[in-house]
Amino acid sequence: MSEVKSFRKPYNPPVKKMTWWLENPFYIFYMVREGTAVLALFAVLEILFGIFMLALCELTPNQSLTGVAPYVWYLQNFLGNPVIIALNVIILVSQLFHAVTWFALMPKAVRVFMNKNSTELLPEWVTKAALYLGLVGATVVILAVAYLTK
Amino acid sequence: MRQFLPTRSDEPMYWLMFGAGGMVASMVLPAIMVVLIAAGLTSGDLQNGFLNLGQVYGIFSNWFLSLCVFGVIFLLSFYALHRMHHSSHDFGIHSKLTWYIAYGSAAAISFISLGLQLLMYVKFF
Amino acid sequence: MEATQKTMKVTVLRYRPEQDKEPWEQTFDVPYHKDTSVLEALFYIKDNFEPSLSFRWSCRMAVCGSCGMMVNGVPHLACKTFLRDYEGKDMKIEPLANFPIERDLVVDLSDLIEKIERIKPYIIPDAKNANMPLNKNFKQTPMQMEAYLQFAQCINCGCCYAACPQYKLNPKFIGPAALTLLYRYNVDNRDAGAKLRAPFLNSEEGAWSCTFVGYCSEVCPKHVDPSSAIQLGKKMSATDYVFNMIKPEH
Amino acid sequence: MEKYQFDVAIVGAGGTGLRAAIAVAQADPKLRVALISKVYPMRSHTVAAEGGAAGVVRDDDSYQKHFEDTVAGGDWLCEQDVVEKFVRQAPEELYQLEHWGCPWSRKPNGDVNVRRFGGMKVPRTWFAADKSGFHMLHTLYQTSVQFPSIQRFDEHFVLDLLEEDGECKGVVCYDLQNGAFRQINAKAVFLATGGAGRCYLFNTNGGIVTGDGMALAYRHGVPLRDMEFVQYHPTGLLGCGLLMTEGCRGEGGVLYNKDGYRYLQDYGLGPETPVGQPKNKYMELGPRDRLSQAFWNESKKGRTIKYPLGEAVHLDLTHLGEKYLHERLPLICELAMTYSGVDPVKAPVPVRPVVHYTMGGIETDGNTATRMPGLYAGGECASVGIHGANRLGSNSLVETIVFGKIGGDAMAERAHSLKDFDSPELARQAEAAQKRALDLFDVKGTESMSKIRHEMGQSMEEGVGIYREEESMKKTIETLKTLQNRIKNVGLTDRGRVFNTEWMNLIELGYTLDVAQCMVHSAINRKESRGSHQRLDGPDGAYKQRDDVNFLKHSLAFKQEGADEPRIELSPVKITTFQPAKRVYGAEAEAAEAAKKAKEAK
Repeated sequence: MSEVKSFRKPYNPPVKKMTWWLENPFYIFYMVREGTAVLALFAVLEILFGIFMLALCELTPNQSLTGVAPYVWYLQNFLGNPVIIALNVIILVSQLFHAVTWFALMPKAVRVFMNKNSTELLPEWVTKAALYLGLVGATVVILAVAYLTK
Repeated sequence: MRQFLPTRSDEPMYWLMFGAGGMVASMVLPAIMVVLIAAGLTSGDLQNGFLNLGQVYGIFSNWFLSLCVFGVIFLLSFYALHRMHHSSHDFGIHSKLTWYIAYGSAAAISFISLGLQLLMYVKFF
Repeated sequence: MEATQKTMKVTVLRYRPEQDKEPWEQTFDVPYHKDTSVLEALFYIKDNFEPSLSFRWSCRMAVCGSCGMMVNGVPHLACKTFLRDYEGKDMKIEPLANFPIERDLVVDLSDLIEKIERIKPYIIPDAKNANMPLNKNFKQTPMQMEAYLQFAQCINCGCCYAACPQYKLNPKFIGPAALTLLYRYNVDNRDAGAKLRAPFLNSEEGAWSCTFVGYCSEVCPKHVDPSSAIQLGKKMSATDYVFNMIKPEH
Repeated sequence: MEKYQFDVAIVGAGGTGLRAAIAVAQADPKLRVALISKVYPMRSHTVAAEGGAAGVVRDDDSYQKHFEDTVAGGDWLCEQDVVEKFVRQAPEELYQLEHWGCPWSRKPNGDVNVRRFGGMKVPRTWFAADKSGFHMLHTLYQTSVQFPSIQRFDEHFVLDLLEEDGECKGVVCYDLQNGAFRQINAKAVFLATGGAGRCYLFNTNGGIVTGDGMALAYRHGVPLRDMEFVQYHPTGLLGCGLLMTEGCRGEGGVLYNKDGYRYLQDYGLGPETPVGQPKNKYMELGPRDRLSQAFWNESKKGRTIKYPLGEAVHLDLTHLGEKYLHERLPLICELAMTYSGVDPVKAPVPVRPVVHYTMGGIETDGNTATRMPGLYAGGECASVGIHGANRLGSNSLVETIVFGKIGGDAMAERAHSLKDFDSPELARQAEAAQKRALDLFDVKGTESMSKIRHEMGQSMEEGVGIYREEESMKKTIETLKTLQNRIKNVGLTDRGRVFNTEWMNLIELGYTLDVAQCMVHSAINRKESRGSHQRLDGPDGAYKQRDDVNFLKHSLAFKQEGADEPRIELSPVKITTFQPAKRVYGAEAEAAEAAKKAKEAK
C-alpha cells in the first residue's frame, strides 16, 4: 500500500505447466476427453485420403481396374490393413466416449423452462435423451443407406 | 478512474464451429467409423463390399451427398484442431503459433477436400 | 474421551512467512466422532497442539465462505467436510490451490475479490426504472427469478478457482465465480447493464478462457454450477458477436 | 504508522456497515468513507440470517400493528418514538434493497411475497427463501462496489478508538495481511460490529461475533444498554447450535416433546392450532423468549427427548412435503442433512434453545448517535431501543438497513460541518494502542486462551441462561473476574505479524470478556422478569414478575476507571402512545383485544 513496512512474503506454489493434470483423476479424465479430438482428426485425414485416392482415378462408368487402382489400393491395402482396422475400432470407441462426455455436458448449456408459467427447468434427462436419440437415429440412417446402396 | 476495457475475442466464431463439429463427432462419426471398418473388412469384394466403387461414385456424383461429406470434414477438422489448439494451452504452450497451425491446418484440410470433390464432380460430367 | 472415539492422522501444510522459506508439513493425531468436521479438527489442533496455526473461519454453516481449503487435494469448505468420510485414510489439509499462500491455510484472495468487483456486479437499471419510487417493486415473476437465482447462491469461497486449471495456467482469466455473477446480473429482468458488462464477457480472459473442464461445478459447495453459467455466457457472447458482425456498433 | 484522513470511518462491513457506507456515498460522493472490517464483507455474520426482514406491505397490515407487535414483543422496554420511526422506514429500505437486486421471494404476479413470523400479528416478513441475510449482505456488498468514494480496509482489525476533547476522532487498526498498524482519522466513526453471542458456549453465531465494537465503546466511557437481554433462539440444531430459522415455524413447522405432544399449549400460547395451519402469535408462532422458556420447563418436567448430544425437542416439518420445503427452506434442509444427518422431509429435526442475539448494545439515540460526539453505532452492536427486552424475529435484518441508512445520513451531515483535522494527541493514542497490542507478545504466561474462552462460555450459560438466579449469577461474576486476571497471563507461542490469528483472538477474547461482564452485572441488578430476562428468585419469588414500578427502565453498564467491573445505572424508557400492559399471546391475547375493543366502543 505504501512505503510502510509490510511483513508479507506470500508463497506462490510453482505451477507444473506440463503435468498438472496428472494430479487429479478428474483432470486426467478431462485430458482424455480432449484427447479424443486427435483421433477424430485422424478419422478426417483417413476420409480425406480416400477422397484423394478416388480423385486420382478415372471416374467414368465401367472403368477397368487399372483406372481405379489408387482407390482399390486405398480400400484393400489401407482400410483393409489389420492395423488400420484396429485403429479404426479404437477411434470408434473414442468417439463414443466423446459422445458420452459431450452429451453429459450439453444440458449445462441449455436452460429452458418447462412452460411459460413454470419455475421448473427442462430436466437434464430430456436434453440428454434427445441427444442420444440423435446419435442412434443418425447411426441407423447412415448404416442403412450405406448397406442398401452398396 | 478510467478502466481499460479488454478487447473482444474472435473465439465465438471458432467456438460455434467447434460446437457444431463436436455434435458431428458425437452423432455422425461413430457411424462413419463403422462404415470405414466395414469397408476394410469387406474390401476383398470390390463389387458388393462397403464403399465399393459404385457406391462412392454415387456419393460424389450427387451434389447433395458430396456436400454432406464436405460438411463433415470441414466441421470435424475445425472441431478437432480447435480442441487440440486449446490442449496446447493445457500443456503450457501459450503461443500464437499454435493458433496459426491449428486453424491453418483445418482450413487447408477443408480446402483440399473441397477442391478434390469439385474436381471429381467435374470429372463425372 | 469415549471408548468409541477414533483418531485420524491429519497433516497440515504450514507456512510462516517471517520464518519459513517454503511450506512444510506437520502431522497431528486428531480424535473424531461421526459429526467432526475438518474445521473442528483444526480447532482441536489449534487448542491442543499448535495455537499458532492460522486459518480463516466464521459461520460454521457453509454460508460465509471463509474456510475454503484443499482436503486431500480437493477444494472443500472445512466446515462442510467431515472426517467420517475419510475413514481408514490419512488426511492432508492444504491452503486453497492457485492462490498465493499468505500464512498456513490462509491464502491471498485479493485477485478473486478484484475480479468479482470488476464485472459490475450490481443492478444497472434502464432509464425508465432508474428512479423507481421506494414504495414499489420491480415486477419479477417466480420464473424470471428462477432464471438467475441459482447463480446468485455463490458465497465467494474460492473453491472454483482452486479447481480451475485454466485459472492455474493463466491467472488473468476472470474465472468461474466472477463470470457466474456477471451472468446472474445479465439475466436479471431488473437489469439493463449487459452492454456494460459485455466487454468482460466477450474478452479472451472472460468466458473464452474456459475449456469446460467442469471441475468448478463438481467442487462447488453451494451447487451454483459455474461451468453452466459460463457456457450460457458463451452463448450470450457468441450471439453478441454475430449481431456485431451483421451490424457493427462503431 | 501510516495515517489516513477520512470523513467517515465505519467499523464492520455487515448489513449495517455496508448500508451506512452507501448512504454516505449517496449523500455526497465527495465524502471519503473508510469501511473497515476484520473479514471480507461477505463473511460478516449478517450472511447467516435466515428467516427474513419485517416491513409493512399488506393491505390488512399497518404501521401501528407492526409498532404494537414490536413494543409488546419487547415487553415495553422499547423507545417508542424510535420504534415508530423504524416501522415507517422499514418498507422503504426493503424496497430499496429490491431495486438493488435482492432476490426477495415473489408471488406469482411478480410482487414481493411475505411470510408469517413469531410474535407478528400479520404476515409481514420479506424473505429470500431461507437465505435472507445471505442475499441481503451480498446485494449490499455488490451494490457498494460501484461507489468509488468507499475505500475498504478488508481484514483490518480495530484496536482502539481515537478520542480528543471528548469527541471520537478516528480509529487505529491492524492490517492482518500486511502486519501494519494504520491510524485512520475521521470526523465520524460508526460502529457496526454486530453482537456478542460468543460470550456463550452454545450459540448460533459465527466465530467473528465477539462483541468488539461494544467493548471499544464501553472502554471509552460510552454505556452499554440492556445487556442482560440475551435472546435464546428456540430452535438451534442440537449439538452444533446452528440456526433452524423461525421461518420453519412460520411455514407451519410444529414442536413436539418426547410424548409427541405440542407442549407450547401449556405455556399460554394455546389453544393448539391444527398442524399445517399456523396462526400468528399462537403456539409455535409465539415470541422467542416464551418458546425457549417453555423448553426449559419441559426439560425440568423430564419431557424432552434425550440424545447423546443432549436434550432436545422435535421440530417437525414433514407434513409440508418435499417440494414446498425445498422451495421455501432449502438451506434448512441442507443444514439438517449435513450437520444432523436428518432429512426434514422425512423426519423431525432435534432442536434446542441456543444463544442467538444480544438485544442490548451501545446506547444510542434514534439517529444512532452515542453520547460521545462523533461516535455512532448501529445494528446488533447498538441499542437504538427497538428491541426492548426481547427482539421479534425478522426485526433485526430490517434494523441493519434502516439504521445503517439513518446513521449514514447523520454522519454525512456531521462530516459537512467539520474540517479535516489532525493532532499529535491522536498520533500518541495510536502509538499507545500499537504498543499495547505488541506488548502482548512479551507476556511470558502459561494460561491457555482456549480454556479461558471455554470457562467464560460455560459460566455464562450457567449464570445468565434462559432462567437466572442471584446465586448462580454471583458465581459467574466471580468467574469472570478471575478470568479477567488470567487473560493477562496468556503467553503467545508465535510472534509472527502476518495473519497471526492467535494474537488477534486474544485481543478479541478481551473484548468478549468485557461484554460478558456487562451482561451479568446488568442481569443481577435487574430484580424482575421481563422478556428474555427471567428470574426464579427474590423474596417469595418476587423477581419472577415484571416490575414496572422499579424496572421499566433501561440498564446502563459503564466502565469504571480503576475497577475491573462495570457500574450499573438505570435510565428512563420513552413511552409515547402504547402504555404497558400484560404481554399475552394465543387465545389470551384475543380475549384481551376483544375486551379492549368493547371498552373503546363504550
